[in-house]
Amino acid sequence: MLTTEKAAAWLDDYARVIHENAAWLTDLDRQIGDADHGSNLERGMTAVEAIPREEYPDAASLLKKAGMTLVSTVGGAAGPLWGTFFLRFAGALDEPGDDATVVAAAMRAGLVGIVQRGKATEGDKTVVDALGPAVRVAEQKASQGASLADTLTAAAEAAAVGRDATIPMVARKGRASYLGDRSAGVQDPGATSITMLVESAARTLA
Amino acid sequence: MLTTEKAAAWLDDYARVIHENAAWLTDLDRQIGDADHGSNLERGMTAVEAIPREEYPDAASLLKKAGMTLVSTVGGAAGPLWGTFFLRFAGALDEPGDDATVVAAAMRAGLVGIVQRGKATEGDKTVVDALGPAVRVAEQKASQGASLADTLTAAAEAAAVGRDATIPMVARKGRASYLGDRSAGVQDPGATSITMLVESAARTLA
Amino acid sequence: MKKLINDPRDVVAEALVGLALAHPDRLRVDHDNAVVYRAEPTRPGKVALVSGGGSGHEPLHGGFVGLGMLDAACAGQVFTSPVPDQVLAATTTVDAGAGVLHIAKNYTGDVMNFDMASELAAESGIQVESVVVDDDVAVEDSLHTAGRRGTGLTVLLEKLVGAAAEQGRDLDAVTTLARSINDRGRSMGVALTSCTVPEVGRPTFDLAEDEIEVGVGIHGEPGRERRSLTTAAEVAQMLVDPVLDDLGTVSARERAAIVMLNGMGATPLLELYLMFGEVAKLLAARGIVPTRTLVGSYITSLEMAGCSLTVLEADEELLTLWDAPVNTPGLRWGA
Amino acid sequence: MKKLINDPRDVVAEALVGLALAHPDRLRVDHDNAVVYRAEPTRPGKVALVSGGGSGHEPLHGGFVGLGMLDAACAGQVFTSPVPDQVLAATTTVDAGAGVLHIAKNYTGDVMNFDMASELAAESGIQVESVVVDDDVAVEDSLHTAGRRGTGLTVLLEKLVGAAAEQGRDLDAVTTLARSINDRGRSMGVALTSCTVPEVGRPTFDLAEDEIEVGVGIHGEPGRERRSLTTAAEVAQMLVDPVLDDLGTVSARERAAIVMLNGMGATPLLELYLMFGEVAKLLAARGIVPTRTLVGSYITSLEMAGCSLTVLEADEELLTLWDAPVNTPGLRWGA
Ligand SMILES: Nc1ncnc2c1ncn2[C@@H]1O[C@H](COP(=O)(O)OP(=O)(O)O)[C@@H](O)[C@H]1O
Ligand SMILES: Nc1ncnc2c1ncn2[C@@H]1O[C@H](COP(=O)(O)OP(=O)(O)O)[C@@H](O)[C@H]1O
Ligand SMILES: [Mg+2]
Ligand SMILES: [Mg+2]
Ligand SMILES: [Mg+2]
Ligand SMILES: [Mg+2]
Repeated sequence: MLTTEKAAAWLDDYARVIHENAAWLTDLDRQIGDADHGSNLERGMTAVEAIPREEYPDAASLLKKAGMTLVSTVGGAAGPLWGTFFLRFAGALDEPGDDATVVAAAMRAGLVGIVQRGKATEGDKTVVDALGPAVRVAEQKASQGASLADTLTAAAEAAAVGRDATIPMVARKGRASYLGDRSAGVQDPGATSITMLVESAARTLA
Repeated sequence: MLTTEKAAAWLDDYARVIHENAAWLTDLDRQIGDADHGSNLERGMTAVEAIPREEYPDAASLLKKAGMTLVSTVGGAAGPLWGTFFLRFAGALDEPGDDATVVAAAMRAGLVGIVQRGKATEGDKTVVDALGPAVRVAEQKASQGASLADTLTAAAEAAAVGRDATIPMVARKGRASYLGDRSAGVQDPGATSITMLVESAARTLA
Repeated sequence: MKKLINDPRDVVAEALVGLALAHPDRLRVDHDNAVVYRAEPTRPGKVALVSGGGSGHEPLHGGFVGLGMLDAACAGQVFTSPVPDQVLAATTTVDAGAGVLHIAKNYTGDVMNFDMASELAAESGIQVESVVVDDDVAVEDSLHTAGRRGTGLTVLLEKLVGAAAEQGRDLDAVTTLARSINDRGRSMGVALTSCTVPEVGRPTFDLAEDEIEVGVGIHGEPGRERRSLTTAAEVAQMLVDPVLDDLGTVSARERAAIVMLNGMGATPLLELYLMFGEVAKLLAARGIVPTRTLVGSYITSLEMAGCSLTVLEADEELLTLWDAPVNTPGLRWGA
Repeated sequence: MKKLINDPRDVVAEALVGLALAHPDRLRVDHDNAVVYRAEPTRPGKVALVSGGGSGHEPLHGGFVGLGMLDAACAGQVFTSPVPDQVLAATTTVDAGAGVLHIAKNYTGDVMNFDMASELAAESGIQVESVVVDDDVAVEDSLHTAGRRGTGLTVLLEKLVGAAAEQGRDLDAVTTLARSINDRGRSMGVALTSCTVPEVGRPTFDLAEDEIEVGVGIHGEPGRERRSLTTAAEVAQMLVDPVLDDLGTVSARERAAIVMLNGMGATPLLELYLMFGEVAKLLAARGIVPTRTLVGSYITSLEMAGCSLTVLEADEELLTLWDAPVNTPGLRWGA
């Protein structure tokens, strides 16, 4: 079972990674968006770090609070997307199954939420291009009985591949889509930062 | 007596001089004013050149028309000042006396008009610093029985001396006065262009 | 970056302080939520209008709160949509039993944040409808993309729908009107210089001394093409043609329109009037009569220089709504 | 030079074309004389107000023609006063038997050209009085100089005196009121960037990226001093202190004022509201209550960035005149 401690470690690790990479994420967004993705996520994760952990008895309630915090502080596209991911992830944690199965299903729930909100499909040069493959691989690994650690490591690798695949894509969703063909050649900022989230999970949840 | 031809020659000569020096006059005004004195006078003298000379039977009516034209086309400080000079000059031409006396008196009338309008006294770094000495010298020469040619030549020399004396002055009237002490070091544009008017008279009226 | 600001992070909050101090008779500001309200609560039974978006477009939206226009405006950070909490707070506060219309501009972030807020409001029993303005013809519209951006038409729509709500029309009628206005209006903009987001500190894009960005967005998003600086007459043509082509004005008869020639923030009124003269000539040549006009800076992009044109075909109903009293800091007549 | 213009020589004439096309219901423009009139002739017996000056300060003056404000505005070339012919044409046209008040700003050219026009008008039997606005505390006043410049107070004076004329006060009363307003109001401005006169084609002055010109004039004339760019709070102090010092507000009791925080042309409303917040705090600390406020770009200097503050001490009479209806393109309420 996903403990509160592990969930907290995940959030802290991700916050650290975002602090470290905020400038780079913003610069990616400057090239094909509006130069705020790094500062948006940093504002949100700073607020998440400030959540009084002791008030949340289990992983689900803490991650739900993190999702609400992101929704309330980030704004723009990332706020609803990242927020929804955590809210749906948290809401799926009471499903039955071993840890790998539960976490893969929770990731699926998060992805479904993101797609419902943003209506993007793979190939649109968004967060979905990294998260989609990551979820598919996690589900596959879990169904094959892999450990949570192996499941998340494989998912993180798939996310990274998906992220890199966004480089040549022409954006069809989000602000980058206004650039048309000129959006090709730059890695999608959201795909980049969601990959960091899966990598962080692999480091902390298992 | 001042003939229409001579008056017309004066206007044409002054127009030519202004065309030649417009850029320089504007640049002087750029340094201590608002960079338009040359273009202001050029706009006015271009309109003066276009006056149908044949419609004006004598020097007084032609010069009056020139004054009205300057008032109507120049704007700013120069429009009323130059316009008033010509209007008053023309209005004084029916006084009795030899040519030198009449022209000196007409110049005095023009100066009085300028002072009434602008309330400047010598030392304020304006047109008055050149025109004042010129008028005094003209009156002196005329009263000593000098020819019109000698009278105007002496007046032009006095104007040039007065003009040069404006360089170190701190402006107390007109736009340059807002500069305070920073107005010192630049020759006053109006004193420069009025000197050209007296020099032009010396070339054409005698 | 040369701006009259203190800490770049405090720009929006401090501007709201000034807004509240400047208009205490007409506005009330909830500084915790960054929401601008009318000084008086919503008249019972009136449909309430809530708009909002990133800041940096002033007077839009906070300057359009007041009689005959908005009931509340949510101020996001500069060029960043507000969060659902703000929109939810505004919605809950202004609802007077007749429901609330959300007016959002078509940007992914704005749409998603407003959607979340309206879901939450609906859960708490408030009737909420939404209209998403997408009038900018610079961006090709397609089912497979984010679609056209929302720009200048938002100003006209907030005025017209505000008047309809003031008349006592119900939520359905107000929503239908808002959508039909969105269908009938189009905009196109051009930038002469970039804007600088305070927290970023450097220009959003670079334009050479002889270049203009045709079809620019209100956040400095790129446009259709970069062209050489040219005369006002030619720039007017670059705005009028795509707008009218998209509106499909091929009919021979004259048509009335509400026309806005909007300044992007740093363009002086002298130039805007001159441009309006050029635009009016071209509109006349294509049978469009600017029956009502706005010339000024109503939806800006910080200190960007440039302008945008909005044309809304207007029938008698819209003209009557346009003429109805409005009393906001940014738009006022008849009151 | 990046501007939305055609030939630099035609800027003023073409902007007047656009102004006329934008407001056909309210304004009429005599393009030969470059004079803006109300659409309706002066009501018989009403004192008429004529103002004017160089162009480039829009909406001043043409945008202030209309009910409750000016009867005519004479547009000079950019930053160049109008010629007497224009002022005379305007004066003759708007006189409705009760006389005409000329409102000029204190610049040598403006004063002389208005003086010539009023002499000519008086010769033709029209009663003419004049007020010369000189509110700018950046320039030391003295009998031996050209005196203070006329800036922001002109906007407030045109509104207030316009209301008094609309009430039917006679020429003497209107003139006395105008002079007393001029005595009670002061202004001070600051520039962040220069403006560029279209016909000159290059900036009027140079400011480094970290410099501001404190006490700048509305034509880009130099100010009191050049200082380093600093916070809005400190800039507010640089404006408030000299204005209040000059007004001599040492009294302990609170005093009502009409306060304008004016944009120079390229400063966005977001910054103006932020600055207003800073200014309001400092005014409060010195007992000045901004009972009525204007925040926006009302007297501009082409595309100069910066702002100016105008404070006019206001008694009940002025507040009542301020609240009276006004219907002009640049200022409108109650109508
Ligand atoms: N419709 C969408 N569906 C999924 N992801 C999206 C969508 N629109 C944008 N994104 C993601 O959001 C990222 C941008 O986030 P951010 O810069 O924080 O928001 P904004 O675009 O509002 O400034 C993009 O890189 C992209 O991955
Ligand atoms: N009050 C005054 N009396 C006499 N001459 C003046 C006065 N004010 C300005 N001038 C003259 O006018 C000149 C400037 O003219 P110009 O640049 O055409 O007008 P403006 O100052 O309105 O731009 C100055 O150089 C000065 O000689
Ligand atoms: Mg972004
Ligand atoms: Mg000059
Ligand atoms: Mg953004
Ligand atoms: Mg001048």
